[in-house]
Amino acid sequence: MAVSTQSSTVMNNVEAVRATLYEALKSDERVVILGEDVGARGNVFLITKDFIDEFGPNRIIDTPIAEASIVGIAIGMAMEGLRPIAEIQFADFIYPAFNQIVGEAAKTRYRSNGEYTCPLVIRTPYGGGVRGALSHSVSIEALFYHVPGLKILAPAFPADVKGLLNAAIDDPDPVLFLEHKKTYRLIKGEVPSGHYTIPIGKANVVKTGSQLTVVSYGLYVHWALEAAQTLENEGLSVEVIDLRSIRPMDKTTILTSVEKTRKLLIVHEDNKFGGIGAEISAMVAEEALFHLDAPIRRHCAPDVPAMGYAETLEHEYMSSPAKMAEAMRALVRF
Amino acid sequence: MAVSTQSSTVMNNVEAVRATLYEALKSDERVVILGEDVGARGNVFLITKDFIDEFGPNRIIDTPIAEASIVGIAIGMAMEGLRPIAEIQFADFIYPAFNQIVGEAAKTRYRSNGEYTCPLVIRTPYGGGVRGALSHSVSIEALFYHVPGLKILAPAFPADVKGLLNAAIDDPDPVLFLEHKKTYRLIKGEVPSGHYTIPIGKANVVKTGSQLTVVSYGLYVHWALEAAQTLENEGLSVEVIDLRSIRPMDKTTILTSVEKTRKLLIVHEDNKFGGIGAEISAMVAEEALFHLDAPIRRHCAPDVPAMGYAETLEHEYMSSPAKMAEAMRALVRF
Amino acid sequence: MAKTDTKGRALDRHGLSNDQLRAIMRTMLMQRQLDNRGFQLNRQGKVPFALGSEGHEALQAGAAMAFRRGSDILAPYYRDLGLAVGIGLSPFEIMLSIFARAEDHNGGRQFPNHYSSKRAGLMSFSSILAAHIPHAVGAAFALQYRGEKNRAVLATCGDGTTSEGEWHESMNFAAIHRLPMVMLVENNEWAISTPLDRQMGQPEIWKRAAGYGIPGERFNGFDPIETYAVVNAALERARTGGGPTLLEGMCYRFLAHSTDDNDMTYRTKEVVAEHRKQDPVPRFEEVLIEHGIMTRVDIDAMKKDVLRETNEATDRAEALPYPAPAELYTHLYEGAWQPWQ
Amino acid sequence: MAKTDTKGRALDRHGLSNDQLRAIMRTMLMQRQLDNRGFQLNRQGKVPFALGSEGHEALQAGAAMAFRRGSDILAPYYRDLGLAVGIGLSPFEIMLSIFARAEDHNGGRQFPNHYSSKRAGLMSFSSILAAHIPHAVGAAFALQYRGEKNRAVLATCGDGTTSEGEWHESMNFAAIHRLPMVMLVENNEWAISTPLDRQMGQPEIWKRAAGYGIPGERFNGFDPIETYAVVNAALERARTGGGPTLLEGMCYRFLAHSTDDNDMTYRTKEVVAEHRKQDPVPRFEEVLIEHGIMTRVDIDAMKKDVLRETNEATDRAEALPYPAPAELYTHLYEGAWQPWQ
Ligand SMILES: Cc1ncc(C[n+]2csc(CCOP(=O)(O)OP(=O)(O)O)c2C)c(N)n1
Ligand SMILES: Cc1ncc(C[n+]2csc(CCOP(=O)(O)OP(=O)(O)O)c2C)c(N)n1
Ligand SMILES: [Mg+2]
Ligand SMILES: [Mg+2]
Repeated sequence: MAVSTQSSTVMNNVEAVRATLYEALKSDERVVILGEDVGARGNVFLITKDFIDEFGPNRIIDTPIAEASIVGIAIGMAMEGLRPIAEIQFADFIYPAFNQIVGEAAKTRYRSNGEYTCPLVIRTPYGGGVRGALSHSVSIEALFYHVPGLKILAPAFPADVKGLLNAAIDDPDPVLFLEHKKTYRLIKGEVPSGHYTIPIGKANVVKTGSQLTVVSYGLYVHWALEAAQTLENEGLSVEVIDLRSIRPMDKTTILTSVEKTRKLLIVHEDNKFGGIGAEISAMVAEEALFHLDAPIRRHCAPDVPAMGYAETLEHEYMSSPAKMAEAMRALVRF
Repeated sequence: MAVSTQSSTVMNNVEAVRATLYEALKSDERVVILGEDVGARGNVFLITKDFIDEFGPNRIIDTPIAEASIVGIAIGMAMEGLRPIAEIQFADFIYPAFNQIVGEAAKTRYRSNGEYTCPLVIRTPYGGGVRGALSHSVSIEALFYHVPGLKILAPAFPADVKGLLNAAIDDPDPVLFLEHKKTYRLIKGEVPSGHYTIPIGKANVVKTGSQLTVVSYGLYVHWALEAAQTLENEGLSVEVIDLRSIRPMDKTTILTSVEKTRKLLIVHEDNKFGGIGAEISAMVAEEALFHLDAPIRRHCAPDVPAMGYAETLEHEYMSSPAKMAEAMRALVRF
Repeated sequence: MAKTDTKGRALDRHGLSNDQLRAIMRTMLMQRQLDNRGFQLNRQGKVPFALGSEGHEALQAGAAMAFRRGSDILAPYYRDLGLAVGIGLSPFEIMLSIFARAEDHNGGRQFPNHYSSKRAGLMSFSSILAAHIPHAVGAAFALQYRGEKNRAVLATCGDGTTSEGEWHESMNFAAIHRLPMVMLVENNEWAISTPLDRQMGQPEIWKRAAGYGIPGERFNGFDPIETYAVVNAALERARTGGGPTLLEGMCYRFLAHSTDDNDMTYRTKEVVAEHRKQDPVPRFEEVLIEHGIMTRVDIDAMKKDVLRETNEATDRAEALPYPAPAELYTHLYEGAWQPWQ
Repeated sequence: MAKTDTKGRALDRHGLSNDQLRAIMRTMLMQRQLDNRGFQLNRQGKVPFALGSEGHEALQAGAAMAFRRGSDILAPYYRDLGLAVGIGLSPFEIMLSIFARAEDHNGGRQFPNHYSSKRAGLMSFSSILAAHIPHAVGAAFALQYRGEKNRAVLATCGDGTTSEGEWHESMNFAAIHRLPMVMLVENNEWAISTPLDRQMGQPEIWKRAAGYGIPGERFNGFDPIETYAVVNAALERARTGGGPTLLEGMCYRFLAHSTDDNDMTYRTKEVVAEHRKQDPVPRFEEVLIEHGIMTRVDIDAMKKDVLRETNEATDRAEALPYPAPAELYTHLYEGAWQPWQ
C-alpha cells in the first residue's frame, strides 16, 4: 500500500467509494460517471449524492434504463480517450450488459492488437443479507472471472475500497469493481487521506494462524474473521486471507499460507459449483497437493439461484459466523 | 442408453442433430424451431435444411437478428405450453441473450415456486479449429455452468448427440445444448434408429485404462482418444472419460476412475482459469484427495480471449493429439 | 388527454354497465387501500419493503376491465397491484406477497408485488426490467400458433423500461408476426429519479409504433373509462387477428419509487402536489356521483368494505408462517438434480 | 429513390468537384476490385474466407466522401470495404486483413474486413452485430464532452442489425444527448437469408427516427452523389450541434453473404440479375462519361491502375508472414498479467 499522506479518517464502504470517486472527478477531467439515477438521486445508496451539482450532468450522467448501452457507451468513451466509470445499479442487472463486457470490453485491446484500449471501470453492488430477494442479492463474480481481458476486484475494507478503486480508475484496462452492499454501512475503518493505490492482484492476510487457511472475500471475510476469533478462543489457530482481487488472483499468498497450515477452507457467498472457490481449489491441487493434510473444503451457498425474500430463505441461503466456525472446526480437527 | 429399435445408421454430428430435430417436429406439434436463418437457408450448417417446406414458417421461424429476444420469446412460448428449440447461430452470439438465459430461463420455475416452467432447448455451435477467429470460435460452457436452474450438454459422438438432444427436448427445464462445430462433419458414427434418450448427467468411459484418468468433452474427446492410443502403443494405459453433460456432472464415473488410476488430467479447449476443469479438480480434491498419486493437472487453452484468425494463432491456441499425448505422458510418469 | 372532467356532459361510458363502473371504482379503492397497507406495514417494521402504485389506479382498473378473465394473459410489472386485483387476485393473495408467506404463489421467494398466478393468467416475472416483454411476445405467439382465436396478451411496463433493448426486440418481433398482444406503457413521468427527458429524445412513446408498423396511441391514464375504451379496442383488435398495438397511458407516480427511495431528493413537494390535484381516485368518485351511478354513501360503504377486506387479508396473511428453510431447495428443477451427481 | 439516372439532365453534383467525383469513382472501382480479389483468393485456396460488398459501392464511396479525414470518426461493420478505402485505408492494408498477416492492424487476429485504424479514425469492432453502435455513441459523447466542434461520428450497420436491442439503446441515448453522430443503415434487403419482411414489421427503417425524436431519411444508395449529399448534410448537422440523424441507404447485396453462404438456397438467380441491372459501378461510369467528367479511356486507365495497385498489394501482403505463435499472448492487457500471479 503506497500511502502518500499520513492522516486518515474513519469511513464506511459507501463513504470510501464516494470519496474516491469524488477525488477522481476532481483530479481528472476525463473521468465521467454514468448509470441509472446517479444524478439528482445521487445513486440509490447515495454514493454520488450532490456530485451532479458540482460536476454537472455532462460528467454525472443519468442514463436511460439500458444496461447494455451503459457499458457499451462507456466503452466508446474509453476508446475515445475518456475515463468512464459506469455503474450498474444492482449486480443482478448486469446480465443485459454481458455482451458488452465479455464480448467487447474484455476484447477491445486484444482484437485490435493493442491499437485501441478500453480503460473502463464498471462498479456495481452485489451480494445478500439485505432482504434483496432473488434479484437484488446475487453474486456475479463467477460469471465473469473466467474471462481473459477483465480484471475483477471485490474489496471488503474501506481502505482497500479506496486503494483498489483508485487502482481500477488508473488502470488502462477494463475493471469490474464489486461492492458488497451489506458491507456498505456495516463496515467501518481507517482510510488514509490523499491518493493511493493498492496493487491489483494482491491478497491480504487479515489474520495470521497456523492450523487452517481460510480464503474468502467481501462480506464473508468479516464473518470469517469473527469465526476465526471464536476458534482462537477455543485454542484453534486459523489464518484468514482476504482475496480482494478475483482476477487476477494471488497465488503466492495462498500457497505460502497453505504450505504453512496444510489445510484449506474456501468460503464464499456465491454458489459452490463453478464458483471461484473451484479455481482456488484446483490451483492448490495442482501446485501444493502434497502439502495438504486434509481435503480442500469449500463452504459456499447451496446450489439454488439466490436467496428468497422471506427471512427464513435468506437465512438458510447465507452462511454466518457460527456456520463458518463449524466448518473451520471440522477441518482443523480433520 | 435405452434404445428402442435395433437398426442404426452411420451419421455425422450435423446429421444426428438434424435427424433428431426432424423427429421431434414430426412427433410433437408443440415443438417449434426459432433462430436466425433456420428457414429457407436451413441454418448456416444446413441442419434445418428443407424443414420450412415441410413444417412451414410458423414452426421453423426465421427470427430477426436479436438474440436476447430469440431466447426471451422462446421462454414465453415455453411458459405458455410450447416446446421451443431456440438456435443461437454461433455460440459467440449468445452473450446478448445472457440475461434471458441466466436471469430468466434458469429462474422461471424457481421464482414462481413451480407454478411456471420453462421447457426450452437452446442449441448452439461452439468451439474452434475451423478458422473462425475471435468471434466464431469461443467455448461458452464455463460462462453458464455455474448457474443453478440450467442444464448443459456437450456431446461428442453422433449417437450421444441424438440421445441427449432427445433428452433435452423431453426435459421439462431449460437445457443449453452445445454442438462442437469442428465435429459437425468430422465425426461419424452409428446412430440407433427410433426415439431414445441418454440420461442427462451421465459421463461415458470411452476408453478404459489403468494409469491415468483423462476427462474431456467435445472435440477434445476425439483427440484425447487419439493421444491415449499413442500412449497405449508406448505401453502406457490411459482411461478416457467423455463428460457429455456439463451441468449436472457425473461424480461417480469420475471418482470411480480416479480411485482406480490415481491420477487425473482434465483436458478442455476452453481457457483454464475458471474453466469447468476447475470444478472437476475441486470436486476430486474434496472427495478423493488421498487417492491421488500425482497433482491434478489441467491441459487447457491459454488465458487469451480466443484463437486468432491467422493459422499460426489458431494452431497455438488449440491443443492437438500430440500435445495431449505429451501432457498424458508427463502425468503417467509423475 | 381530455375528457377526464365530465362536468356538465353526458358520461361517455363506452358500453360499460353501471356494475362494471362500480367494479372499476372498487378496484381503484382496493388498489389504494392495499398500497397504503404495504407502506403502513413497512413503517411498523413488519415488512422490510413496500412499493406503491398511487396514481396508476385509473389506468390499471380500466385496463383490467378490458382484460378477459379466463382467456387473456397478463404479463405485468411490479407496479401493477391494481391490474392484479382487477383481473382477479384476491387481497389475501396480495398480502401473502407483501408478507412473503409460504402460501404465496412464489412461496415468499420474490419481492412483494411480483405476482404470479397461473389460474388468473398472470405470468411470472422477475425484477429485471423489460425481461418479461419477450415472454409476453412468446405467449402471444403460442396463442396464435395454436389458433386460439379470441385470446390476447396484455403486457405492461413503465416508461423507463422502454429504453431497454429487449423492449425494442419484442416490439419488432410482435409486429413482424402480427401477434395478439397489447403493449401498454404506464407513463408516470419517472424512472426512479430519472425524468422523461433523460430517458428519451422525445417524450411520446406511442410514436415509436409507426417505426414498427403497428398502431400506437396515447391516452389519459387518469381516466379509467377512456383507458378501458382504448385498451379494450386494442385487445379486441389483437384477439381478432389485427395484430399488436402500442399504448401509452399517461399517469403519475404520486409516491416515492419505493420505501427505499426519497423522491424529495429529485423533485419538489409542489410539483407532486400539483399532480395530486388530478388524483384519479377522488375524481372517479365524483364522476360516478355526478352521473348518478353511485352516491357518496355508496362510495363510503364501498371504502369501508374494502378496508374490512384489507384488514381481514392482512390479519390472515400475517398469521401465516414464512416458508420453512427447507423450501429454499425446492422447485429448482423437476426432480432432484444436483450439479454433481 | 430517384435521380440515379441523369440521362439528359444536368448533373446535380451537390458541390462535388470533378476531382472529387473521380475520387468517388476510383473508390468504387477499388472496392469492387479488392472484393473480387478476396473471392478469387478464396477460390484459389489461399484464404479460408472472404466477404463481398458488391452493391454497396456507391453508398460507401459517397459516404466516405462526406467523411472528414483527420477529424471524423468511423464506426463501421464488416461490409464496409469501400468506406475503409474511401476514408484512407490502403489496398495493402486491406490485403493484410484478408491474408491475416502479422503486419495487419489487428495482427491477423480478426476475420477479414474487420478493420481498425487509429490513424484513419476507424474504430475497432468485433463480429458481434450492433455491439459497435454504443461505442460510436460513446465516442460521439466524448467529442461533445470535450467541446470538439466540427467533429462527428459516422456509424454504419446493415438492415438486419437494426433489430438488435443495442441498436435501439444507442439511438435512444444519442437522441437524448443530441450527440454528433450519424447512424447510416446500409439496407441491402437481406440479413444473410432473411428478407426484410422477416426482420421488421414495416420495411422503412428511417421511420424509426421520429420515435427517437431525431431526423430520419431514406436515400438511393446506388447513387453516390445523392449518398454524398445526404450523408454530408447529416454529418454537417452533427458537427454543428444539430444532433444525430438516422439515414437509410437503399442498396442490394449482389453476392452471397460470404464465401460460406450459398444464396441460391433462398433467392433466385433471376431476382439477383434484376437488381444487377442497377449495378452502381457501371452506372456511375456512365454518369461521369455522359457529363464529360471522365472519358471511357480515363475510366479504363483508372481500372488498370486499380488492378495494378491491387496486384501489388496482394503480392506484397501475401509475401509477408503470419503472426508468430508467440503473438497469441500479447496485447491482452497493458503489462504481463496472468490470472494467477
Ligand atoms: C434491468 C434493470 N435495470 C434496473 C433496475 C432497477 N430499477 C427498478 S425500477 C426502476 C425504474 C423503472 O421505471 P419505469 O419503467 O418508468 O417504471 P415505474 O417504476 O416508473 O413504474 C429501475 C431503474 C431493474 N429492476 N432492472
Ligand atoms: C450478434 C450477432 N448475431 C448474429 C451474427 C451472425 N451474422 C453475421 S452477419 C449476419 C447478417 C447481417 O445482416 P445485415 O445487418 O443486414 O448486414 P449485411 O450482411 O446484409 O450487410 C448475421 C446474422 C453476428 N455476427 N452477430
Ligand atoms: Mg415510470
Ligand atoms: Mg443486410
